[in-house]
Amino acid sequence: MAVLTYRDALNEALAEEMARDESVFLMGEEVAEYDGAYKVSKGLLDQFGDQRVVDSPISELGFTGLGVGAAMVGLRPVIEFMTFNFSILALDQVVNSAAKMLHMSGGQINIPMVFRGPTGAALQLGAQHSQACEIWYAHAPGVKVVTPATPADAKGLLKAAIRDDDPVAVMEGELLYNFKGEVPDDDDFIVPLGVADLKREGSDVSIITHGKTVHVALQAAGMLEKEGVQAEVLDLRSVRPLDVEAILATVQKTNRAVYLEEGWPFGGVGAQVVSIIQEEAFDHLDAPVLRVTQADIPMPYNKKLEAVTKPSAKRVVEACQKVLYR
Amino acid sequence: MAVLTYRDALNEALAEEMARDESVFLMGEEVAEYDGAYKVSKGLLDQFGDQRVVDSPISELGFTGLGVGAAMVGLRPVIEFMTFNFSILALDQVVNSAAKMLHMSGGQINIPMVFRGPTGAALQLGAQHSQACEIWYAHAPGVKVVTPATPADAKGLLKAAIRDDDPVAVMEGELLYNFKGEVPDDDDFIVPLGVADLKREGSDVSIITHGKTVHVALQAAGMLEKEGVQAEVLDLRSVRPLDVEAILATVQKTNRAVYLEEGWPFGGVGAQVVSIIQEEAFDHLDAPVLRVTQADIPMPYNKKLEAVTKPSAKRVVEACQKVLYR
Amino acid sequence: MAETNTVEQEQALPADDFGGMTHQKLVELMRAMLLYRRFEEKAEEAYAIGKIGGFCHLHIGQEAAAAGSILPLHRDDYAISAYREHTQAIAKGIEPKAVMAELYGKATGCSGGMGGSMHMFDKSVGFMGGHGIVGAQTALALGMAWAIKYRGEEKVCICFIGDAAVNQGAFHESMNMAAVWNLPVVYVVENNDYGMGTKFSRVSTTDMSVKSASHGVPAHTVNGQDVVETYLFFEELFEKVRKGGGPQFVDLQCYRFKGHSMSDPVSGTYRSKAEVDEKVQKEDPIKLLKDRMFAAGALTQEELEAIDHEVREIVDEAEAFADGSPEPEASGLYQHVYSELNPDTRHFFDGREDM
Amino acid sequence: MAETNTVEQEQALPADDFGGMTHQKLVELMRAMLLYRRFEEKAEEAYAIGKIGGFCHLHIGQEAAAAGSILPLHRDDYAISAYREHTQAIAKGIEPKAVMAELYGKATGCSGGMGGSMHMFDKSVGFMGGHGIVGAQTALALGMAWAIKYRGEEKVCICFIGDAAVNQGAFHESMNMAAVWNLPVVYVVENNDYGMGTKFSRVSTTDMSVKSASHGVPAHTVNGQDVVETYLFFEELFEKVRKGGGPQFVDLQCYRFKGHSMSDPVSGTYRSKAEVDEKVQKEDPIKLLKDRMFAAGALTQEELEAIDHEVREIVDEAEAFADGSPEPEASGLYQHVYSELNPDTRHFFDGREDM
Ligand SMILES: Cc1ncc(C[n+]2csc(CCOP(=O)(O)OP(=O)(O)O)c2C)c(N)n1
Ligand SMILES: Cc1ncc(C[n+]2csc(CCOP(=O)(O)OP(=O)(O)O)c2C)c(N)n1
Ligand SMILES: [Mg+2]
Ligand SMILES: [Mg+2]
Repeated sequence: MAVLTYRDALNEALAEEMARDESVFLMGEEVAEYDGAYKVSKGLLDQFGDQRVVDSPISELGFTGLGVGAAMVGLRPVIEFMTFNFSILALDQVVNSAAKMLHMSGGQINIPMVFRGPTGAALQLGAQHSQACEIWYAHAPGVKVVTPATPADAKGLLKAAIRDDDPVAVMEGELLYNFKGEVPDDDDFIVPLGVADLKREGSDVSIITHGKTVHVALQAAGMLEKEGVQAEVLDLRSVRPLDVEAILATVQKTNRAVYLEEGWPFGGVGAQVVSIIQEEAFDHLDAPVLRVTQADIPMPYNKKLEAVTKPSAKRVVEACQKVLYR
Repeated sequence: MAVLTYRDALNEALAEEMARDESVFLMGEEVAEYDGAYKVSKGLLDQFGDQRVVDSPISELGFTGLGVGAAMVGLRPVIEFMTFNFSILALDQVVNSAAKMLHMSGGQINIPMVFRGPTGAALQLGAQHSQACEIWYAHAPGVKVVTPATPADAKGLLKAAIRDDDPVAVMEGELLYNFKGEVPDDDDFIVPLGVADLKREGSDVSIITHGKTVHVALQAAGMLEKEGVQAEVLDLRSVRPLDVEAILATVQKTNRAVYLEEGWPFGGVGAQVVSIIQEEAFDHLDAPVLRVTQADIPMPYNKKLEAVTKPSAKRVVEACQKVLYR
Repeated sequence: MAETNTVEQEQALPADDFGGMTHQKLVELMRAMLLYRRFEEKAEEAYAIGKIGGFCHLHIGQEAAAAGSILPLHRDDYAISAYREHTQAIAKGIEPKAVMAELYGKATGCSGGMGGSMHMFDKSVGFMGGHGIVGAQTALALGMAWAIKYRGEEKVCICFIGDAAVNQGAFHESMNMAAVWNLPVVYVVENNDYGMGTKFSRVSTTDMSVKSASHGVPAHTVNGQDVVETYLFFEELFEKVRKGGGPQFVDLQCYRFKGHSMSDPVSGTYRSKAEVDEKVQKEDPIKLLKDRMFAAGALTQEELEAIDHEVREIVDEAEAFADGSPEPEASGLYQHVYSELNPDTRHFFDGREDM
Repeated sequence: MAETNTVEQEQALPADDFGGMTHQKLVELMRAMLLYRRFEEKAEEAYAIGKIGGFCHLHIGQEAAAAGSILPLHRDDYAISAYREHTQAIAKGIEPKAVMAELYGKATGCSGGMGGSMHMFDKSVGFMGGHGIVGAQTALALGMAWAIKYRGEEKVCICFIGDAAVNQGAFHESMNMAAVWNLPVVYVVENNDYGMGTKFSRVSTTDMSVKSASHGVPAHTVNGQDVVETYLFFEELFEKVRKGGGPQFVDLQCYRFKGHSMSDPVSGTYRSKAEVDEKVQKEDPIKLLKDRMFAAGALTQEELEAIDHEVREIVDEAEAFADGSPEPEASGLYQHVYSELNPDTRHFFDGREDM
């Protein structure tokens, strides 16, 4: 197993899948000559040429639609959003074209494409550049959403997403790109969509989360351990499809759960997961499931206020103590 | 009290508020010369002239941004979407401009505007014209969302929305426009934002819902009554702000609840409400809160399949029986 | 004297050679337009008695635009359109009965009864849909054209939009990218001068012909009521595009004889009855071709009636087929949301077990 | 001989009258540009030592564009821009210390420390923001111009976008509506020829000057490195627009001397160091004005140094003010999400009690 950064893991995934399948191409702003705003596509232009690694104008709605149209006739586009914040401009093509095409064509036209890029907040980028976008995509049947938290998951999930025959949003984290971790060397290593990963075992309380905040959860689990609390950390990895079995298993094991996510609370991923838990594990709950999210406000620029606005390990610990009635 | 259609109630609200406040104007596709695609703005062009009742090009993103910009300098635009389905094209201006402006300007620039039009499915309009859009708006802090189900609520909520100093989405129902009901005559009659309405009293189970499906809930309550079950029907009226007190009150009264909504389940309004209930009324629940939603698929055109896809009174009754363990 | 006159007249009026079009082609075009007209009339009837639901946008009056721009295409070329696409779907090769069955929401419809009037699809003949979001198809067409170039094929993609759709950002973003990458896409505005109740001049200060100027896409203006002119124009244009001629923009001028959709008035506040009546009398594409063929002795009343009889039979069969076809099964509702269900995980969250 | 020559030379070279601009105005422009330059240099320093965070896009090299297009505005006119707006905010009348404090994220910043580099606001001087979504401000500007016309005011709204933003649909939708309603909005493309690492010619086949052609908005091309030309042009244009001249589109040609943002390289794969060096030497707007004023005897080295000294002091004070200012209170975090909290209901759903 090689140790790679999350960025390089994504880069390998792209390179391998493009080498494996001629119909895969990458398009987005600055992905070619500039190697990507976050250098995820470094070197791919040289390796695959400008027909397969393509710099686009700043036309999110248009080039997203281009991807959907190319997928309609069998290509496998990987559309990079410099960040998912900007993809709200393209949401119509995601929700009304990509998500509905197969169904409204009576099963004729599937959309094998990938949307990818960083989601959520980085550092002090302000209100318009710091939004978690999972739910905008996961709300619509027809779309799949994955949120890798580690280099291995980044590579495995992106490869699975590119091979999948449906539209898949791969939501990365700007703050994760330099994160290092072991990645299997196997060219065919993939992480199947819809399979959660137990990132830490514990018996007292379950911290369920996805994406960047997996690391916040692990940090919180470490803090709890010092207090003698064994927290289990379940990384969903895929938001949709969703590994409900794994969610119910950890809740049935610990009888207490906290959902942690980076985004806003109202109708967030956590709301959906809580709703499933209370419906399907009602009798196993010794306490209500609590949620830790970003403060329910636009992200402030000020550094300190941004820090308080984001969900912190401290808040997760507090929530865990609450469900443990301590 | 006069008996009005939902359409005329909205029309009166617009006329009264425009007469009351010069800074209010209505803009959208076909709102002027055509009297509105659904005739909600009938006669307003003649009454207020083409500077205040304005036909726009088919440029949702652009004219929504126009509304936000006009609101930035103190006008009170009412932007009509022919249907909210098309507003997904404009979501960037809603989420990134309207919702965040006040906060990112340090409190200087509020956005006193209204987005309105029908949301959700009508009859056999197919996948792209049958989407419930509440959650796209309610997810973002900074936006308010109301969903009137009756003529009185339509008039009172639209008037309150126009007078409110923040962006408010007034989500109507195409199938409600001809619905008749009593409406107070008072020119200053408003229905405050964020206040739910108990549409039916009951002691055995609470059906909580918003918008069009209030009528499905009432129908279900009628069917349940025949079985000796007294169902309470709580109409949220506002999705955001949310009358949590009223939600907790009915749950504490019946100890059993079903959330009914027109939209898709994943991260829907119901998910948020269920999450609140299980957290804040945990010990009052005798059964998990169940949800009845649209089938989790794009809306089919076929009449029969559309009917099964929509949430029905029958499904609500079944859900109520389930939470009553009967 | 009289004789001389006649001679002079003959010299003054050279026989109409229909731009060199064969007689067979002329008859084919007449037949096609008549089929579209009868098909839409039948749809109108069926809608009136509730056999068809939802929105239904008729193409009556615009038959020449469909026949003249689509019949010159090859079967493996791509066509994509908005929601006023019944006859375009037929022109590209979908069986009338499959289109009618789709309007009826039947399992035998070209979209299995799931799409309806606004969402006709048949990948096998390159008709890539009916789309309901104004302007969205411009970007989808861009992608299909991208795929053509990517694969080095000699195909073209034709994308139909309405005049009101040029005010959508998607259209401009797409035109610019089509030019930047020199893609084989032909954007055709079916310019019937109205978007629902809005006359084009009320939502644009410029003429349609300059709408592509900012993007460097060549613009063409064509009389879309004249099927001969339209057909010959597109036949030539497509060959140019196949050979790398790049994106094109066509202002295809036509007129909608009916209301915007079945639920909208033919005339009213937005256009006068007189305007419509005059257009119907003077610019009916079928009548224009008929008169011209009659004048040239290229068609007789009897032949015309025979053709009309034939297409009416096709339409009647289509209606009977649609009416007699089964409804799609509720059991299939979840079958086409995802084409690939990933193992051991949950894709649907409505908690329904009964389907 | 020599004398004659000299005479001839003098005749050959009429004294530069700066298009009739007063000496006072020239000095004002020089002072403004120097202030912007020193301000951005200070921001660059502060960023390097971590006093400023996030994205930070400098305007160095484009000072003439800001001074020449904004100083002719009235205080109650509106200006709106993207994220490269520090100096534009100052030009419109925000105190340098309020802009610097905003960069520092302080409570005394023009946006209370909540907006940061990309979101400078001061309604009281008509600077309506810094916006981060490329192209979005074109529609907001449309709305402000709509309000001006709605109220019958004689104001104008100026909207700055970058060259890459003309490929956004929002820009085209806005231009069309501005024309349809003849609104008093001036769209100015600060055309520095690159969007991040993408040269304009790679994302457009047409020249910037035709980008408004489809919409019927008059286009103008101005040398944005020449502050005199720029100022005189806008002074005249604004008067025209105030009198109902309608929307305008200006290709204001300039050049970015630094990287796209603090985290991007000045040159590299996308543009050569040689290109940048040449531009910096030959087209620095400050040097161009200085040389011209020196040549005309309109400014001396001493005077220039005095001005430079003065603006450096302003910038140092701004920095000191920002550095010494308090951070915004966490207690205020929820204060400006809604301007009106409706009674007896819940607006926030994060379940936090501690703020
Ligand atoms: C984005 C969007 N906005 C609005 C509508 C509603 N709508 C459907 S058709 C139409 C008019 C379109 O007119 P035009 O483009 O000229 O096409 P035509 O109907 O004349 O063929 C409108 C406003 C829509 N379907 N999509
Ligand atoms: C909608 C959107 N897409 C992408 C970005 C990321 N981005 C920020 S600036 C920029 C380049 C813009 O270049 P230009 O418009 O020429 O302005 P300049 O930076 O040269 O002043 C990009 C791609 C964004 N902020 N918004
Ligand atoms: Mg039209
Ligand atoms: Mg630029």
